[in-house]
Amino acid sequence: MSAPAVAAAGVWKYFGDYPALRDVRFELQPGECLALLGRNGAGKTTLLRILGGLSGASKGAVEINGGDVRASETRARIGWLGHSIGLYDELSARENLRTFGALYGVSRAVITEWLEKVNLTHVADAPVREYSRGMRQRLAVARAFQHGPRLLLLDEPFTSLDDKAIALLQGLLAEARASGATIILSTHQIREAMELASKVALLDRGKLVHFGERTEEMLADAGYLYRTYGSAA
Amino acid sequence: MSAPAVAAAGVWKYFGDYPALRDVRFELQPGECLALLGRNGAGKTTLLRILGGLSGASKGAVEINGGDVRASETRARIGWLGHSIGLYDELSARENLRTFGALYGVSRAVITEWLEKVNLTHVADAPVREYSRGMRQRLAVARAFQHGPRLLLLDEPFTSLDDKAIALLQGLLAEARASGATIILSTHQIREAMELASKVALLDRGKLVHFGERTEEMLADAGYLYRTYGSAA
Amino acid sequence: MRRKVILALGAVALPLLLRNLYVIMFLVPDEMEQGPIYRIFYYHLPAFFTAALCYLTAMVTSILYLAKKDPKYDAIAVSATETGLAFAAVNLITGMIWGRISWGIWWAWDPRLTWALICWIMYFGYLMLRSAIDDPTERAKNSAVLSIFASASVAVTWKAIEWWRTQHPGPVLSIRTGGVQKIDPMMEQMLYVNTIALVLLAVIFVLVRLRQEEVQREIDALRRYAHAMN
Amino acid sequence: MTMLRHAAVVAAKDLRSEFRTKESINSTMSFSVVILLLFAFAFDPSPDMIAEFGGGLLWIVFVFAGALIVNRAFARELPNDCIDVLVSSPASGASLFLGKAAAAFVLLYGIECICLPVFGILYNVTWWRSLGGLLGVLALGTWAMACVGVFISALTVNLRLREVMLPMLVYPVLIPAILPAMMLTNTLLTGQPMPSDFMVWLRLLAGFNIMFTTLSVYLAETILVR
Amino acid sequence: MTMLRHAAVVAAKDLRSEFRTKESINSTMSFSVVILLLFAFAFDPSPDMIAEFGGGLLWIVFVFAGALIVNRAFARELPNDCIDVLVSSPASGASLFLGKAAAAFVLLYGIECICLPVFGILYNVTWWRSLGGLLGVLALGTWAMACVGVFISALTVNLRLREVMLPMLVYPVLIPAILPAMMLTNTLLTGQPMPSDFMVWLRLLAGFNIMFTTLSVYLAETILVR
Ligand code: HEM
Ligand SMILES: Nc1ncnc2c1ncn2[C@@H]1O[C@H](COP(=O)(O)OP(=O)(O)OP(=O)(O)O)[C@@H](O)[C@H]1O
Ligand SMILES: Nc1ncnc2c1ncn2[C@@H]1O[C@H](COP(=O)(O)OP(=O)(O)OP(=O)(O)O)[C@@H](O)[C@H]1O
Ligand SMILES: [Mg+2]
Ligand SMILES: [Mg+2]
Repeated sequence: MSAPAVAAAGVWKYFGDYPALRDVRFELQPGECLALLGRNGAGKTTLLRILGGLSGASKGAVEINGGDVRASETRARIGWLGHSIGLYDELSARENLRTFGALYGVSRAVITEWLEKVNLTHVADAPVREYSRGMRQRLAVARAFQHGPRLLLLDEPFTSLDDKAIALLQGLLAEARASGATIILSTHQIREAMELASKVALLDRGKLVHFGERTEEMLADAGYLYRTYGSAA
Repeated sequence: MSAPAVAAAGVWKYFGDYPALRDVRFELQPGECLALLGRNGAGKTTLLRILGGLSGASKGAVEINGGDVRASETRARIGWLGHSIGLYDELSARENLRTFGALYGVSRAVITEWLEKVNLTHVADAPVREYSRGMRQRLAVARAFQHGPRLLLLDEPFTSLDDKAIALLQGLLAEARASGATIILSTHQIREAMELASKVALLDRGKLVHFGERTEEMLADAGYLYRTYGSAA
Repeated sequence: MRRKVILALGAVALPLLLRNLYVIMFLVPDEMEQGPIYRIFYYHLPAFFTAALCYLTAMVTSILYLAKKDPKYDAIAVSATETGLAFAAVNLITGMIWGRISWGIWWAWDPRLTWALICWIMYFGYLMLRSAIDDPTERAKNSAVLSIFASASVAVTWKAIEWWRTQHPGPVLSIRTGGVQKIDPMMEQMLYVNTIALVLLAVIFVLVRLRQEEVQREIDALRRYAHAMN
Repeated sequence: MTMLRHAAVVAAKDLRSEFRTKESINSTMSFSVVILLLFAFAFDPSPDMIAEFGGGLLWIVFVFAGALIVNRAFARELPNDCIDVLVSSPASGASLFLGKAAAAFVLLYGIECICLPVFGILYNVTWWRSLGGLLGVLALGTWAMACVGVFISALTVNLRLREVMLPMLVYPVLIPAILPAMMLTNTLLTGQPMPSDFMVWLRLLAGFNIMFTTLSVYLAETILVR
Repeated sequence: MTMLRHAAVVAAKDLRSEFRTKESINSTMSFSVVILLLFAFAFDPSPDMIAEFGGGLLWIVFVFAGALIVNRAFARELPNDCIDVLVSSPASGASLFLGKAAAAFVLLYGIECICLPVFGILYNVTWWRSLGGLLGVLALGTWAMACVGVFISALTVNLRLREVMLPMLVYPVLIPAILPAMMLTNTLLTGQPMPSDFMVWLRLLAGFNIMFTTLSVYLAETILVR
């Protein structure tokens, strides 16, 4: 049997003496999509950052496809889309994609293709500064997807996006899943997340209080999860 | 008849040559609640800033209760809650409320009352820097509400709040409406907004393409508005 | 346990300091040229040795912190740095008083004086960097790195002194002059004895400060817990 | 009246945040000492050089430290967009400006008063001979820095290159105020009898202050309401 | 090899953004000229003073300009959290550091090469007498600034008081490199025969560079992965 796409084994993260993550452990098989839920400050961003190698766990270990996160080959296969777009305002769309692409070894043809896919070809040489919020978000998606990552880490990707932008992103995510990529996304917009997810995890003050299949109840009722598994407070 | 709470008469706003707002005109009576919708870059934030006196209209005029926005008395009756919380991290909750309160002439007793209302009395003297996201947001709400504004301007107040925080804010907004305050809020989270709103406005690339009562269809179906009034693109 | 250690060290250090003071004031001979003011020397140089020892401790524990990520090392590093700053201040201030009396000015842009000041500012910057970072883990890591940088350039400055003309007296201790006796052996011996006393004092300071640091960390964590409950 | 009350609220708030963390005071102080150190290395100054250029040296240090302080005046409002809340409040643009300038003045003046003895010790200068006059000149020059600096900091606060742009714009504007301040300080430090052009310099400095204060107060609202 | 390739990508990106807007180049340039002017006002230097302190003056200007440039090295990544994307990419921390230091070096070196003739004109100095040596010394000193500065800019990038803290922390660490650079520049500017301690200074400068480059490359990953 092959290694799991993501394996967290007893991950703790301390900020000083305060544990933002407490003994988080789960495994995700390739091709699955995990919706990471939790109230403000539950530790979603912290967990995603550790999975993406942006931050080290204080205790415990994370393995991506059986390898260390900080190994260069592992990171070459991760796509990261954080809260912010991660693009340079003074460079053009094409230059942005090329810069990041160069680090992953993405060819120029692929970049042109992606510009088309997110419908930015006509403005590909204008600086990103002039883009509207929607356009920026689309470019950020292209940036995170262009090297064909096998693991996608997305932190609240739907926040302050309008319906059209959400639709585009959902389409791309479905496509990625179909091609076998693993996806982890954190969000407060439970409805949007449930439509994509195959697994659901609930963090409560750093503890993973629920991890399992997405059920029909969750799809139907946004409050269900918190009521069932969340702490009373 | 008394003056309308908010009146925008042919407001244009140019950023360079680009018109972010194009001839926006509407009137809102006291006690109404307007949900301001629109895709990314439609001009919602720009409009709210002009209504709050943070930014001047390039053409056209805005009147609040029949007065100029930049008149000191008018602004004393406005409550502003932007994307960011508008609080000083190094000051305590009480100091924050006192500082802004002093500009509006809010008494200490009222501030203590508000600290209780948003459930922050026990940490009122700790610096805001140490607060969790939920606590900060609650304090920001107290800051915007403490002087009993007659007009509330809220820019995407529900963004990246969890269910509990949203409930608190909705409660306070309902209370404010009951006491006769006028509310304008911009948002992408159509469902949450519809539960509060009495009027709905849709901006499309700077044009006000719809302004009217909130109907039952809108409450039931989030996509209805865009499909009916939005442009095809 | 640590309390007892502190008390025991205190019981040794305090009498020793008092005895040294007595000896310095009344027993050691006057210096030929300078008269009584030279006695400040018995604090001037030992204070610097103590400070240097503290900086060294800070460097070692900083490296250990980066290797092991154990907050204990970070706590020792701050405590040592703060203590070191205090003793370096004693060195600077006694030097300035001395200079005022024997050179007639408070300060000269002499390399050794200047480097002493640079070190002081550098470690003061270390403390400021700490106070500016909120996240304790990040604070520990970044300041550990800065401490290593600082100590590296202290070493560079140490070497640089050798290439420079200087108004400040050169090495006098026989261990640094290669066995040449430049001062009275009794003076030199007294110097070592007082160094021991000051180092003992520094150890006490570090231990007390360490306790404070640990309590502070606990309070921080509890406060975060309390806030997370909301 | 209301304007001054609002200004006082803003100034008190700024000072309270500064004294809460003491960060910018501490770091500006040590920065000043570091600059003094750098100069000592670069110029290896002899006593008679100091007598001649002491005032210039001192003001150069103040000007560099000043850029750091005034840069914070509006930058302080950036993290949580507090400036939006202030502008939307009943306080006018002029009172916001005055409050911030007053806070910057107090901070800078305090730092200068501490730097003065340090400077005296390090460069061996007897600075207390005409202390009253010196403090007066410092106050005038400092208000010029605070006023012009805070105003330009309002202009540049949203630029990407705030840290670079601010000093670049402030220094040239300030030169007509700093030059007299340097001259006057030199005279006062050496304790010589006042030369005939003393009053000319003083008048130039005061005139600069009056002109730029008026101008800034008048234009503040335009700058702050974008 | 991969490391150098990644570093080159990062450096090219940084330089491209700088040259796209030319803002920080222009403003740092004008800042340097403004400082040169300020010094001219403050010290009114005579020709033989310049002969003695020319190198010191020049390096003071470079050091001030340098703080502005290196401050941007990581601050540039702040607006859209680009640093997260870079760290999550296959590029190692060391290669990110090297890339940024290289870009800062190129910018600073360019600015210095333009400042040199300006300095020559303003202060009437014949700077081209031993140009090769001068350019070499400039390069060594500039690398020291770029390397230490960029590294400490990574330490301070998230601080509220970045603009103040960075120079305050960088300058003292840099002094052992700047001092030899000043000495060497002085010698080269006056065109005198090399004094005996020339090689000592040069070795000190080179040693500083080697030591801090090694240290920074080694520690970069630790700092960047938070
Ligand atoms: C602010 C002024 C001064 C400072 C910052 C200062 C600093 C120092 C330092 C850092 C050392 C230890 C360095 C080493 O051992 O290599 C030292 C040693 C010493 N200082 Fe000072 N000093 C100052 C003024 C003076 C004055 C005015 C005198 C006497 C005229 C003096 C006499 C000595 C002597 C004799 C030593 C021992 C030298 C040795 O054995 O290495 N110092 N000082
Ligand atoms: N750099 C940091 N320093 C100190 N504490 C931190 C830091 N980052 C996060 N925390 C704390 O860790 C906890 C988890 O934070 P995290 O950002 O992961 O929450 P989250 O689930 O993403 O919340 P949200 O829904 O608000 O984004 C919080 O209590 C937060 O205060
Ligand atoms: N300061 C500015 N300078 C130049 N253009 C601007 C500025 N602020 C806004 N714009 C432009 O004006 C338009 C409207 O922006 P605005 O922020 O009001 O949109 P919005 O409706 O709030 O969008 P979102 O849902 O993304 O918040 C956008 O095209 C934006 O690019
Ligand atoms: Mg988060
Ligand atoms: Mg908006």
